[in-house]
Amino acid sequence: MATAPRIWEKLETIDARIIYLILWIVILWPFIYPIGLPVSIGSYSLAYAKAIDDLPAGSIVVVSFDFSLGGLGELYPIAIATLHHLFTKPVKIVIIAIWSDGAIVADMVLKDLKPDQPPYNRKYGEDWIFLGYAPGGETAMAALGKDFWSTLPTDYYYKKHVSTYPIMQNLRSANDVTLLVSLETGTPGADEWVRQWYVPYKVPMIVGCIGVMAPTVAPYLAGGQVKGMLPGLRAAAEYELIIGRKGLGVASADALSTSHMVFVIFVILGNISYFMRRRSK
Amino acid sequence: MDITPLLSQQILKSGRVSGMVFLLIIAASTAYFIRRGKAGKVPYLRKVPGLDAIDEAIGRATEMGRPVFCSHGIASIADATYGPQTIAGLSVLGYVAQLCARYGVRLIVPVRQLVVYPIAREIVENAYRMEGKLDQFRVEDIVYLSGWQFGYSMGYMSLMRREKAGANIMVGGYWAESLQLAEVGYMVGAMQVSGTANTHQIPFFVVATDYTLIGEEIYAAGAYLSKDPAMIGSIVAQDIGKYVSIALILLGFVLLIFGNDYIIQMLRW
Amino acid sequence: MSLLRRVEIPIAITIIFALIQVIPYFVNMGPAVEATQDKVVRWTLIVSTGALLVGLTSLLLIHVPRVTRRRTHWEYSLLLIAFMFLMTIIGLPFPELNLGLTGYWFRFFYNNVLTPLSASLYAILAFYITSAAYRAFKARSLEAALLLISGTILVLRNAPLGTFLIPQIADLGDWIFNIPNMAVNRAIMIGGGLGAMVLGIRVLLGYERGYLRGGE
Amino acid sequence: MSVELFGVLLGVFFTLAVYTFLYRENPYSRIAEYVFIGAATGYGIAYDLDWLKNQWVGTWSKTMEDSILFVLALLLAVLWYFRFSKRYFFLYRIPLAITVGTYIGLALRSVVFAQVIEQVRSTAALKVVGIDPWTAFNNLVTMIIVVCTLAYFTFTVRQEAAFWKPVNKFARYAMMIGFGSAYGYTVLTRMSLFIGRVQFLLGIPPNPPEAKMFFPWVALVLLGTLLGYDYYKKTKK
Repeated sequence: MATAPRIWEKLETIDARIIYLILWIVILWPFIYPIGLPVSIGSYSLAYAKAIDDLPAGSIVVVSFDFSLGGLGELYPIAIATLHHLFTKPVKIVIIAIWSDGAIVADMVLKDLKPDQPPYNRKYGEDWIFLGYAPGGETAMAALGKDFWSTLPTDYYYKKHVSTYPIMQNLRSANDVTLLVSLETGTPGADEWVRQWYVPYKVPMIVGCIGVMAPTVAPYLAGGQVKGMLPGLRAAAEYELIIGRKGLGVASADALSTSHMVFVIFVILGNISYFMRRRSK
Repeated sequence: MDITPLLSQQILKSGRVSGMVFLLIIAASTAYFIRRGKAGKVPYLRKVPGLDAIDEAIGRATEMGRPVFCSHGIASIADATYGPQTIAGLSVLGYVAQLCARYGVRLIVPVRQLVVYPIAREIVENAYRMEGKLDQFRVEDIVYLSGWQFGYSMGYMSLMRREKAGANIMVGGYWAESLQLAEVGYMVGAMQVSGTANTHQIPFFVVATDYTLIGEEIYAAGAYLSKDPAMIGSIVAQDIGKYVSIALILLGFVLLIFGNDYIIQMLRW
Repeated sequence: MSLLRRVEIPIAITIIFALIQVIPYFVNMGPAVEATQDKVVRWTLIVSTGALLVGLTSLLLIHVPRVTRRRTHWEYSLLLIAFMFLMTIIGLPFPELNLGLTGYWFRFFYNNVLTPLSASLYAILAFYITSAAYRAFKARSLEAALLLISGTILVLRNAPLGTFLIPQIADLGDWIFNIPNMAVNRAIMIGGGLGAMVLGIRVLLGYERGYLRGGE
Repeated sequence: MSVELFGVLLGVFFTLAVYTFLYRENPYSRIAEYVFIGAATGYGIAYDLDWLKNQWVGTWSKTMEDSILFVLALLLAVLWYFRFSKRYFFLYRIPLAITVGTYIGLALRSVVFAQVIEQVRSTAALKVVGIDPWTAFNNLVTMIIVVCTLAYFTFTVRQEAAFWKPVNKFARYAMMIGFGSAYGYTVLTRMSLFIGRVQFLLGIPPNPPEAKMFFPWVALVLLGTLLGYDYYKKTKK
């Protein structure tokens, strides 16, 4: 049996390029031919959806885009799904950005969703409004908490004073806000919102963030300041399944499953070949 | 001890006293042990395999006739949090350059920060001068690659592939490029010694390189390699800091079991 | 000039500028001193921009001779120089001329050249993280086995299919990540902080001169 | 072809050119590398000039005193350039010393709190009584790991006493578990990043849909020429 050990030896010193090729295939494949691999739904995602479902009619929700173009890969599906969910509820939605690029991103998402058209038919200025970018990071959060009108005096699309819009009549400070949704990639983000909005005004919030941020947001979930969290693409898929609107997240979930499984298979293969080779020695 | 009078007279700043005391302890013990070292009382120093491996890596590259790569991370020296890691990496570079000059092996230093570039160059040039081999010093081997993180890593990776690196020594602040460099270094068959204090990158170095300096080991590296008694003395201060930390943790933890949070309050001073 | 040549001068400057940042941070010296402190930081930033010249020059010193002497890969060096000047010129801070960071062409090259290059390179880690694991996640010893097992658990925990197949892995994975991983990180962080402090003190005492002259 | 469309083509080309590096170093990856380094350096220069201008307009031009300070800073900045002078190279150490001094100072005061005091305090504040047993257990484990790992790194003590062996072993095991989990955890974000690039290549929104038009053709050309060339060289031998 001189051949068997050679197979293991070959497998152990496999050309890395074969691994790369297989990864390319398993990630491209699900986007061309979706598989629909099962996704288990975590408690954070359920809590996130519940926070929106539980909103009483007419309550004011502030959605803040706290990320730049670089975060789109993971946050775009979350943003689309969250706004879709909100636009189907009888609540008032105020969209802002704490990052300068956040306004550009928010504009992209809104252009994609078109809330004033079916199936949403929500009226701009009455049901929702987009106020644009508030410069100053954490200082801007504090200022918004105190006084919305003076911090963001005009809206993004028409540059008209906020006092001319019916939706803004009931929104003067963070005290009027029922829920804050922060979509974020880093600082300023959850830490700062908790400091500026939760501590003084007790505004509950939910967070959509990139995967690496999850450990920094998790303590606030335990502490109750954050009601729900969607970290990364995987959570986006879970959320899309909860609200019943399959999108980019679900499509990516297949690719995530296949790539992770290939990772595990490679590790197992590597160990089998290692032990077989050692045994044959 | 009561520090309220000092605070109320506004001599010290509330919330910063604990840090000041800690810093003073470290400063005093560093100064004390440096003097002791100078006086010839060199403390015992345990072996750090990663640092001893540097000699081996350079030796092996020499035998293979391949160049040595040595980098000091991507943090700027002008950075309040990560700057010290770069200084630590530069101390290692000084040692590596000296050995390379001695063995007559080519040394390539990829640089990401403009501020660091002239320093890296002077360190290497000086090492060659001290070995009396200034004629072998090649300025174009201290390469400023790119200020962009991934421009730097791409250039670094290509350079390793093109020049067939025999050794790759990376000590300093590294981010996502850590694994890119380590993986390509492995593929070209370089012996690799790595080290960083960025906790999120240590796992990648541990997995992908031959030896890894973990956290504080990189700060001790310069002193360890220099074999200068005064510098080795200063490492004792690092240990004293650890004893103080361990004592505070244990004491605070035990007192808290009995409902006393004195230590925790003290650390808020 | 011969006085300036001495290495004591830069060491003294280092110490003075470091103490400006340290002492008023702990000892109350009034708002005026604190304002000065902040100003010094911003002023230092301006001083350090000069390194730009050095980097630029050294880049040109490498690539211009390569082009003029037609060394290997000189065509690429030409490409590099061309793109460097292109980005510099369209990025000059004169918005009136439609130049600068918000100008059309600067945005164009930023979005279509720099962003794809940078994002793709970042994403190349997906491949390296797999090949490195294939190579090193092997149960050679107990320690290596622990690394392998906890790594695999976390991978399964994060795969949508993984938690579907083994639901308990979510809690287990979270526990490993939040307890042992966090504790280890904390210890390394404390040690690293102490190391950085000692290094800083060595600089203040004038012992750490690596940055001023190579390891003498 | 419109300019925007050409931009998408550039994006697709550079994305794929980077990935040809996985196969081997080649002319496409070299183009990507040199263009990236050139463009990124240009970007850096433009960015810094813009920053300098904003500093001058926004802050330093307001008073005479500040203006003088600004000019002085610029003069000192020029001293960096003496690095290239054989006779006066030592002058560059002055701006260097200013930079290092300021940031070592900043580091000293921030590191002691963020990395030492904060971490020590939150470890000492872990409770084991008066809370549920599971949390108490976790807190105890955390504290022990922190202490043992700290002790493990001691440099200047002969670790001969009997207790060192178990402490060091425990610390090493804990570290390996921690490193493994951090490694495994990161797989998700790295895969997500690459999935993002695949979505770009396939023109999935929010990316420009035209990308999927270019993707197969560019991929074919790059791969075809590379593999073709290597095959040709192999057969010629």
